[in-house]
Order: sequence, then C-alpha cells, then structure tokens
Amino acid sequence: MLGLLETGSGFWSAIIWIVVVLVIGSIVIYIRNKGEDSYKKNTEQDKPFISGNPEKSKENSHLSASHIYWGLTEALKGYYNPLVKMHTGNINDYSGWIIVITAIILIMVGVSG
Amino acid sequence: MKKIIFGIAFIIFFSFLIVSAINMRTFGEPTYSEMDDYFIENAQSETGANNVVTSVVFDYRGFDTLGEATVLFTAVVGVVALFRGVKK
Amino acid sequence: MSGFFNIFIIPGGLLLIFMLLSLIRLILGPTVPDRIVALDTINTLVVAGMILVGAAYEEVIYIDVAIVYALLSYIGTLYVAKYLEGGSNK
Amino acid sequence: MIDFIVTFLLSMLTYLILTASQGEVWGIWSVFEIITGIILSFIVAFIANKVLFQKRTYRMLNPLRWVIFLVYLIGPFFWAMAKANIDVAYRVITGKINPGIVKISPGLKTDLGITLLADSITLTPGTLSVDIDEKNNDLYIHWINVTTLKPTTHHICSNFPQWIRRIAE
Amino acid sequence: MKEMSRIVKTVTNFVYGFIIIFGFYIIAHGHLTPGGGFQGGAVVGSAFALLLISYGSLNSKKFLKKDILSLFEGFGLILFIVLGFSGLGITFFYNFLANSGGWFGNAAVIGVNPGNMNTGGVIPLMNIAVGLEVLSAFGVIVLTMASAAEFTKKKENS
Amino acid sequence: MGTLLAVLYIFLGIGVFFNCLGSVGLLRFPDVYTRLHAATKATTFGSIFTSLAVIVYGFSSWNITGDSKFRVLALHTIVALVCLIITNPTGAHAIARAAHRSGVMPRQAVIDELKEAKLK
Amino acid sequence: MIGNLPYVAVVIFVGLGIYTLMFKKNLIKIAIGVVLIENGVNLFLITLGYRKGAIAPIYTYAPSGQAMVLPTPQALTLTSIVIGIATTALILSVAMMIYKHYGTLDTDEVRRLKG
Amino acid sequence: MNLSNHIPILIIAIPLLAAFLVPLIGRINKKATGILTTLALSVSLILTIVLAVKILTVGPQVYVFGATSPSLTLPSGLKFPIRIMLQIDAMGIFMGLITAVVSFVGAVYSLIFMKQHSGLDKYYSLLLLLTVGVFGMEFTGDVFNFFVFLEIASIASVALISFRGIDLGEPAEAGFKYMVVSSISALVVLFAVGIFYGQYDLLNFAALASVIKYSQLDKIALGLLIPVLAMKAGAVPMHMWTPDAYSEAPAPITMMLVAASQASLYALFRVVFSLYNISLNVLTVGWIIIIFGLLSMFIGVTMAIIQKDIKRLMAYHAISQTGYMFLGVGVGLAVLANPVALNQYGITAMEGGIFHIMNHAMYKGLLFLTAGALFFRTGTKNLDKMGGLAHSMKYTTIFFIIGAAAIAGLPPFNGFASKILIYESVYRFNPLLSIIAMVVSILTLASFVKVFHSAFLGPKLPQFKEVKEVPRSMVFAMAVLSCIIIFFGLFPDLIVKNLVHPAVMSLIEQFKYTGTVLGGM
Amino acid sequence: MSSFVEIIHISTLIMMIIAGFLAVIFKKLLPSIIALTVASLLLSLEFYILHAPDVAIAEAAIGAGLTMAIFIFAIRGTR
Repeated sequence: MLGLLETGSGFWSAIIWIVVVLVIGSIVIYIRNKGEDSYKKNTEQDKPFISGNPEKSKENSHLSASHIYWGLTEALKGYYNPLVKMHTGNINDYSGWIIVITAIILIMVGVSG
Repeated sequence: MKKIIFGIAFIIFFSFLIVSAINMRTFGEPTYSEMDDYFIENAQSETGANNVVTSVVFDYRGFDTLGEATVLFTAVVGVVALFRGVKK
Repeated sequence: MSGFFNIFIIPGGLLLIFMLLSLIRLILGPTVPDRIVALDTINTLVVAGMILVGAAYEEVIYIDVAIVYALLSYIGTLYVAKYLEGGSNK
Repeated sequence: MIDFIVTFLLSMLTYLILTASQGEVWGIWSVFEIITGIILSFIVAFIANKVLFQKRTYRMLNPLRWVIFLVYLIGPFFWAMAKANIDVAYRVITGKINPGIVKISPGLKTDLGITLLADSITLTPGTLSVDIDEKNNDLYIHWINVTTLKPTTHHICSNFPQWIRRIAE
Repeated sequence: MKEMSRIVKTVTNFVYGFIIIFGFYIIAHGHLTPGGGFQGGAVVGSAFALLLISYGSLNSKKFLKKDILSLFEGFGLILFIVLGFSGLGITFFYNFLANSGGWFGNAAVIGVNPGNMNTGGVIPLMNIAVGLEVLSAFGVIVLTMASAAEFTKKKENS
Repeated sequence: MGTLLAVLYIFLGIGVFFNCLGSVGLLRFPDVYTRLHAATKATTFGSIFTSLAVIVYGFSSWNITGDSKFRVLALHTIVALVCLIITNPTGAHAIARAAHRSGVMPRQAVIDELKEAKLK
Repeated sequence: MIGNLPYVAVVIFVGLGIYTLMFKKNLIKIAIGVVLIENGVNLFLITLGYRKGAIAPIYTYAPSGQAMVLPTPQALTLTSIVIGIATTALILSVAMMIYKHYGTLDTDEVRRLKG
Repeated sequence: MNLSNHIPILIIAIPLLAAFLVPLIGRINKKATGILTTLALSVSLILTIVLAVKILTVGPQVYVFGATSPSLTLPSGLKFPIRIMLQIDAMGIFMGLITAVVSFVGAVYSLIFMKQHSGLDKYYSLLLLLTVGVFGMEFTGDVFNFFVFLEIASIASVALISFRGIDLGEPAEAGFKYMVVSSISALVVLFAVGIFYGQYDLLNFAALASVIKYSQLDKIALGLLIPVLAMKAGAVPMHMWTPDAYSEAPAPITMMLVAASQASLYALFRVVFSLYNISLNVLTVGWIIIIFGLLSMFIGVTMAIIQKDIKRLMAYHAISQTGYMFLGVGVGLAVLANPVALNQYGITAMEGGIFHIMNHAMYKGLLFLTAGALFFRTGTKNLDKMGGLAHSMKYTTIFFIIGAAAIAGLPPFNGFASKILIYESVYRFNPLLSIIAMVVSILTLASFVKVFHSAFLGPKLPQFKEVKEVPRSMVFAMAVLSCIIIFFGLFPDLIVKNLVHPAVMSLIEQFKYTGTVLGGM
Repeated sequence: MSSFVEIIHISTLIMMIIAGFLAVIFKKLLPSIIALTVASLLLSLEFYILHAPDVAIAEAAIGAGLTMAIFIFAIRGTR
C-alpha cells in the first residue's frame, strides 16, 4: 500500500496519519462549534486575564531569545558549566581532543579488538 | 589538568605510531609489488615515456594529477579571494 | 656499482659529517644571521654531496636535482636576508 | 630588439648544454629537441629580456670582453681564491683574527663591474663585501685582518679593478 | 617591499633567465629525466619569487603581471582537462597519442636508452599544461601574499 | 687509469679538506662576519674541487668508453658548479648586509666605517 | 629496530607535528607543525617504495640490469607535496587575515567564537 | 563513443571544467558567472539522476580512467586493478543525489544572496570546486584518490568559510580552525593509506577489501581512520569546529558544508562496511560508533538550547542530528555478524540512519537557507535582536515551520519517517538508546520553538519596518527543498524501498562491492 | 661498501630529526622557519638517497624556495 513504511515492529503511513488527523480535527471543530452558550464577542469576555493587572503593551511583552529557557539552564547549571567551559574555542584544544579520541579508539581497537 | 590529559593521550598516540613503525615490513624489502612491477615493465611500451614515475603520474594515475592540480587551483583562488581588493 | 663507487661515496659521507658540524652552529647560533650562515653552508655542502652521490650511483640524471638545489637555496637565503634587513617602509 | 635576440641566444645556448645527449645533429642533439629548444627559448626571451637588459647597455656583447673574463677567471681570480683558502685555513687553525669594516672606492661605474668586484672580493683573501653605497659605488668590506686603518683599493683587492674595468667598462 | 642591493639585483638579472630556461627544460623533459610539470613549474615560480624579492614589489610590477599569470593558470588547467576529455572516445585520460607515430607518438626504445624527446604520447603535453598551471599558480600566490603582507601588518607610524 | 685515479684523489682530498675547514671555521669563529668568511670561501672552494673531480671523471670516462652519458654528467656538473659560484658569494653578501642592518655588529672590530657612515 | 629506523623517523616527525599542534600557542607555529606532519608522511610514502640495491625508475641513462624502486609511492608523494604547499599557503593567508583583524597570533586570544 | 558509459566522469568533469572557466568568464562579464555555475550544476544534477536510474536498475557502475574500455578493471594477466577508477554503487549514488540537489539549490540561492559581495567569480569557482570535491569523495574507488578529493573539499570549504574574512575577523578564525583540523584528518588518512599500501601494494578499495587480513597494522589504520572521519562528520567531542565553521560561512555554503561533512560520514561507513566488514570486531567498533552517536545527539542538542546566534544554534543541531545517523548505522554494524538480529532490526536501523542522512541534508539545508534569508534582510544573526519577522516575511516563516517540524520529528514530515525507523529498531537492540533518542528529539523541538518565538513571533519591531520578503530566486531555492521534505514525508516508503534499501544492502554485502571490480571473486 | 650508503642515509635521518626538533622548540619564529627549511632540504637529500629524484626536485623547489617565501611573507605580515 502506498505510504506504508515497515519498521520491523510496526508501520507508519503518513497518508493514514493525515486522514486520522483530519477526522479527529473535524470532530474537534464540530465539538468546539457547539461551544458555550453564554460566550459573546466584543465583550469583557474577550480580554485576557493576567492576575488582574492591565495587559502590557506588545513591544514590551516580547521575550528575547536569551531569556527563554532561563529556568532550564539555571536548573542544569552543574551540567552546563563544565560543558560550556569545554568549548574554549582554542585551536590547541581542538587538535588535542582529536588526539585524545584517537588514542582511546586506538586502545579499544588496537589492543582489545 | 587538560594539559595532563592531552599529554597522556599524545604519549599513547605516539606509542601506537611507534608500534606501527616497528610492525611495518622491513625497510627496503617490499613483500608484494605486483602493481609496481607491472608499471616498471610495461610503462615504456604502453605510454612511451622513459620516466616511469611520470607515466604513473600522468597516465596510470592521471586523475590524481587532475585532482592535485585542482587543489593548487583551489588554494590560489582561495588566497586571491581572501585578499581580494588588496591594492598595492 | 662500478669501481668508482667508493671514491665518490666516501667524500659524500664526509661532507655529511661536516653538515652535522654546521647543524651545531644552527643549534647554538646566538643570532639569526648565524643560523642563516649555517643554512647557507648546509646548502652548499648538500649540493656538493648530491653531485658526489649522483656520480657514485652512476645516475647522470640525478645532477639536475643538484642544479635545482643550488639555484633555489639562494632564493631561500635571500628571503631570510631580506626579512632581516627589515624593508618596512615599502 | 637586440636584447631579445641576445636573450634568445643565451637561453638557447643554455638549453643546448643541458640537453646534449645523442641525436642526428652532430651526434649530439635531435631535431625535435632543437625545435623545442627554439620555441622554449623564444618564450624565455619574451619573458626575460626586459630583466636582463634593464639599463639597455650592450657593452658585454663584445666577445673580447668574454675572453678577458675567462682569462681573469682562470688566472688571477683562481689564484687569489686558492690563496684565500689557505689564508682561511691558517685563521681557522690558529684563530688569529683582527677584523674590521673598511671602505674602498674602486671607481667602477657599471652594475656588472661592481657586482663582479664584490663577488671576487668575497671569494678572495680575508675580505667580504658587506654593503654598497648605492650612489657612488663605494664598497664596505669586512676585512678579517686589518693592517691599516685607511686602506687603498690595492690592499684589499690587488689589481682586480683593472681587470674588471677591462671586462665590464 | 624595498628592493635589495645592486649586487643582488645584477646577479638576479642573470640568474632569472637561467632559472626559467632550466625550469622549462625540466618541464619539457618530464618524460625522460626526473622532473615534470610540477617540478618545473615550481622552479619557474621560484624564479618569480626571486625577481619579487630582489626588485621589491613595486619595481617587479614592470615584469610580473598578476592578471596575466592568473589567465595562464586557468588556461593551463583548461588545456589539461581538455586533454583528458579528448581521450573520451575511449576513456577519460586515455593516452591517445602514445605509439601512434605522430607528434610525441614514437614508441620508446625498451630498456635503458638515452631518451628520445619525441615519445610519450600526451604525457609531454600534460606536462606542459600542468607546468603552465603550476608556475602561474605559484607566481600568483607569491605576488598576492607579498601585497597582503603589506596590507595586514601593523602600521608602524601610527 | 692510474693518473686519473691520482687526479681524482687529489681533487677530492682538496675538496673535502676545505669543506671540513669551512665547517670547523663556522664553529670556531666568534661572530657572523668571520664565520661568513669561513663558510663562503672554504665551502665554495671545496665544492669547486669536488665537482671538478666529477667533471674530470666524466670527461675521462667519456674518452675511454665513448658513452655519451658521461659527457652529460660532466656538462650538468659544470652547470651546477656555475650556479654555485654565481650564487654563493652573492648570498654571503646579502647575509652580511642584512646582519649589519639588523644590528649585529662585528665583534673585536678595530674599525667599522659602515657604522660611522650610517651614523652620519 | 635499526632496520626500521626510517619508519621511526617518520613517526617522530608526525609526533613532533602533532605536539606542535597541541601545545604551541602561535598560529604560525601551528602552520609549521602542519608542514612537519606533511614532511613525515611524504617520507613515509617514499620509504615504503624503497627497494634495497635498486635504482630510480627512470630508463634514461640508467645503469643497466638492476631492479628499480617502486614508482607508485613517488607519484603519490609528488601529489601530496603539491597539496601540502597549497594547504600551507592557505593556512598562512588565513593566519595573516586573523592578525589583521585581531592584532595577535596567540591562540588564547584568537577565540571570539566559543561556547 | 557511447556517452552513457561516461556519465560518472561527466558528473565530476563538467563542474570542474566550469570551475576553471568561471574566473576567465568573470573577466568579461561578471553576471554570467552565476548563470554558468547554475547551468553546470543543473547538468550535473540531471546526469546524477540518470545515473541513479541506471544504477538502481542495472547495478553498480565502474569507470576506469585511461583504460581501453571504461569497464576494464583488470588488465590482462593481473589479479588486481592498477588504474584509478570511479566505483559507484547504490550508496554512492544516494550520497551523490544529495550533493547534486544541495549544490544546485545552493547555486540558485547564491545568485541573489551573494550579490553585494565582491569577488563573485572566485566564489562561484570555489562553490563548484567544493561540489566536485564532495562528488569525488563519494564516487571514487581509490584510497589515495579519496584523499585528494578530501583535500579539494576541505580547501574549498576553508576558502569559502573565510570568504568574508576581508571585512570581519570571525570568518577567518573559523576558516583557520577548520583548516587545521581538516589538515590533520587528511594527513592521518594519508598515513593510513601508506599503511595499506605498504602491506598489500594496492590502492583500490575493493581490491584491498578482498585481501585485508585485520593484522595489527590494519587495526591501527582503522583506529586512525575512524576518529578523523568522524571528526570531519562532526562527532562529539571533536565537534568544536562545526559551530564555528557553520555559523561564519555564507548560508548556501553552510548547506554545502553539511553535505561535505556527510561525505566524510559516508567514507567512514565505506571504510567500516566495505573495507573491513565482518573481519573486524563488529561489536567494539559498533559500540564506538553508537557512543559517538549518543554523545553527539545529547551534547549537541543541549548546547544548542543555550545559543543566541541562530546559525550557531542550527550548527549544534546539525551535530545532534549526525548523532542519529551514527546511532542507526552503529546498531546495524554491531549486529553485522549476527544474521538473525541483522534481519530483524539491524537492516531497519541502518535504513533509518541512512535515510536520515538525506533528510538531514534537506531540512538542515532549508533551515540554514531561512537563517540566511533572515540575515539577508535584517543583517543580524543574533536572536536577541530579532523579532516579529513573520509579519513581513511570510514565505520564509512557512519554510521555517516546515524545516523546524521536520527536524523535530513531527509527523508527517520526513524527519519523523527516519526517526521512527531508528526508534523502533534501536529499541529492540537496547531500549535505553531509543529513549535517549526520543528525549533528544523533544529537546530539538524545544529549541526550535525558541527560535520560532524569538525570531518570527511578537510585534513588528521598529528597526525592521523596511524588511520585505526575500527575492524570488531565494524563495524558489527554499521551495524546492520544502517540496522534497513534504514529498519524503508523505511517501517515505517509496524512498526507503527504492533508494535507501539498496544503499544499505550495498553497504552490508561486501561481495557485491568487491565483485564489481574483481569480477565476482 | 653499500653499508656506507646506509650510514649516509641514517645520519641524514638523524640530522633531519634534529632540525625538525629545532623547528618546534625555537621560541622565535624566524629561527624556527630556518630550521624547518633545513629539515625540508635534508628531506630532499633523503629522497635523493632513496632514489626518488622526481620527488627530490619537487621537495627542493617547494621546500627551499616557496615554503620559505610564503612563511617569510606571513611573518612579515604579522609583526
């Protein structure tokens, strides 16, 4: 069948997936259209509720890239600090790492294997 | 710390190279030489050149030579491109 | 190898030992010009040695290498000398 | 034009010396070789004639000068060189030196002359040309055994300037 | 770059042409004696380097033109690859001139011999093509780096 | 044959001796200029003689055997020799000049007119 | 061991070059290291092609009746030498350009790109 | 003269001839250079497709240089080939297709993207030479010839990376670093070639494969070859050059660099599978490659999360995605000696890994091109300074979404298709590996959400008021890649069955490879 | 007497290694480059002794002339 990708323990077909997504999506849309009766457009219900404060202007609300995932990097500090330290940008280290890995592989391949 | 790791790795690498040098076949006595004997015997009759090295370079392995001339061309274009607009 | 092999190969070997002496000057040489002098000497000795070894091998065509060597070592010497002179102002 | 022809002939000569082996022409060169030589020398003449004849002086085209040059080379020059080496041997073995840099005015005008003189000086006893005054062709000589503080030309390079004047000027 | 002393320049005048003809000899006799396109090209390229060093980069402009050299470089390479293409009736890089009797087509004497210029098939032509490419490549590299050295170094007056 | 061998031995002996002298002088002398004396003169002279030996060998073998390869040997050696003679003193001059300009002054010098000329 | 001294020399050359690349702090020194490795590998190839008591694989004026050394490694080495000079020229040009912009050749300072 | 026999060399020789012609044409007419480049690369693309059809229907192709017939591999009376030959099997042409597509798209994209730079003739010449180098690495059947093309590719890459070095310092720095590491790798490869030559007096891959004994020296050669080729492919912890080089090169070149690094990956697989095959200790080497894959995946993606430079971020993702390929193929290698496991999941894992190579080249190329489009209009690569670009660059936004979804493995794009092959087969080998791969996929999605948010979403920023959509040829280049991605995503089975499976089989079956040259030994 | 060739060969190798070593350990660049040139020239002599005149010419031309030239240009441009 067209679009059937055998993976050894199952299969994947993009066509079937799309059909399923379309079906589920239409069901969802149908349910959504039923909707809440009391909702009306252009009333107070439209506005977002941010802990009761007025909404910020759009220019200030844009989150710049270095602040996204700040929490993640802060939490994984113990992992990130040595990792970033490893990337020194020093050309000696570049060649050094190559030699280190070559030495390890030479031991693995040359002695054991 | 890093220097020590690198130093140890360098020593290991170097010792493996030494091992390979000692394990290499004896200097001056090639074990197999079929390909080269073919070149030595047939180069004169096939290509008409007295210099076997040249006939290997330009006939039997001519494509290498093209690649090698290309490397030189690439380097020249690279150098000229790097210093383009340098007037003096 | 012909009978003349020994005659030419032994001076060749001796020249190599003199090269070693010049190499000592390259190691010691307190200033850069000393080292260039050592380089120049090694060049001359290598050319002489090449001619001798080529004659010893009875390979006529090897002398071409010595000619190239003699010509081009001069260029190398000139380059270092020029750098030392320091032609900075254009 | 003349410089082109001379360069061509010189390079042809060099090429012929280099390629001398067996062949039809006098048993030395083959015809194909000579044709190649002519073509290559033509190219070389095209490239190098401006370099060789920069000052447009054709003094050296006189064959007599070349004869004198050869005589000079084999005669006084070689003799001086032999003396020089014995001198060097003496100094190497004993270590007696008394060096200094002195100035001489040989009075040569052409580039070729001053070059010949400088090279001759370098290869002859106890002297080594260090620098040249570009304006009046004065040579600064490193003298390994300074005998007088105000040397004349004759002290340094016996009668070379006369020879060279005959060759190159 | 400043020029060197008058003695060096005068010697250069003589040696320059000699190196070039010697380089051409090495290129043209690549199939007979040691040498070939690369070696001869490198020798001629060194001659350009010699001219550059003894006359300085300003004065040597009279004799060496970077544009012409880079033109010849492309020309040499195209000649080389066209020689490769012209064997395409059989295979790429087929030595179609060897033993054919025409130019460079004589068969070589088998065994030790003094060498005949008129042998080798396309090998001498390829030598010439590669030599042309290599000599102009080295010329361009040396000329470019000489002007770049003036460009990149620190200004000493300021 | 006997004379040929004798000539070869003499030439080679002279050549090796002067080359040796050049190297020893390079080690023994105190400063650049004196070393240049040893290096240039002695090694050039020595190399001339070793090359002359090869040339003599080439021409005589050509006479004996008539094989053109010995003639080629001799001619090419002559060319190499000419190159050596032309380039060596010039190289020495360039080195000396560069050394003086880079500020290496002759040691134990009784007089240095070049330095005075520069100071003026 | 002594018979394989040329191979050991090759290894020493390669090792010296690698050492320079790993521990020397100057960009031009690094270029020198690369050249040293190249020299070592070229010597390796030529050494592989040597055959005792043989002559060069050129028939012009050769002493007759002898074995010849293997020609292929010489062809390979020719190629690798020219590749080597191309690499060296490019490395040095880039190093000069770095100096133009950074004003230094120290590898500890030439590292604006990191992290 | 039957031209169809000469297609393999024409694919290489036509761009090469064009590369030599471009500087000469550039003297006459600057504008013609780009068009000539595109023309040459399109011819090459067409020829590659023709050759692919031929190989997939007829079988592997051999092209011997200078022989009396293009397929005469053995001269009379000899058991081993003496001439250089191109040897293209299904795997080689699979890589060749990637290179052809990527280089063609890159050339089209460069037409406008590079317009403000000087020295364009050199740029195009170098682009063609890089293409030639990568093609040569993939097609050649000769060990030393491989080294020569490796050098062509790396020197051209260096020249292209430092192409903007006249104005900025960083490209020159990146170029220097890349040059040094690639010279190390090339020289080590040459050393290994010397070891092979010294032992067997052979230089042909297939002939070597038929005689290799796995002696101590062969082990050392393998131990030298694996790390340097993995380094050129960008495996952690030798990946440090990758972000530098990828972020400083112009965008089309970055795309080509991805293809070039994959050519090294291909060479690694070729060495391990075709040269040594089961004579080596497959478990050790397989696990070495798997560990490379794991490290690359995880460290690559975690380093990507904290990047601020958009191209640097994508470069770390490239490392991370290379890990998937290592993982898939490494699992295949680890079970190579075990036919049951190989049939159960080994081949599938390798299919996943190999298919991922092509997918990766496509979507990573698309992403780099969108990054280049952003740089073209805004003049910055810093994510902190961008924002709200979706308002003015609609096409770019759509293409970026497609690329990001594909790289994160969202169905129905092509990234998902190859990733699911890897997940499910690797799960049967070792569940932990599969779980790590999924986690990495999630982190990839997270970091692309970050890029999407900070570059495209948000209000229109005042400094980007003037920003317009990129010109049409650039949109065309991106559209081509997007179409390929969507097509691969929708019909992965077509590709896997017809292109990837033969490639995998040609890797696994060593006899097929050697038999092409040695005549069914 | 061909053992004399061996002696020449081995001593050339040793000198070459010394020169290479010097090229690494010299602090200043110019002496380092001179040592590198010496190593390269001796390498050429080594090729010559190993009967590879083609390679010897290439190495002499490139090692002595051009490598020196471009290294000198590089250190001129970076001082």
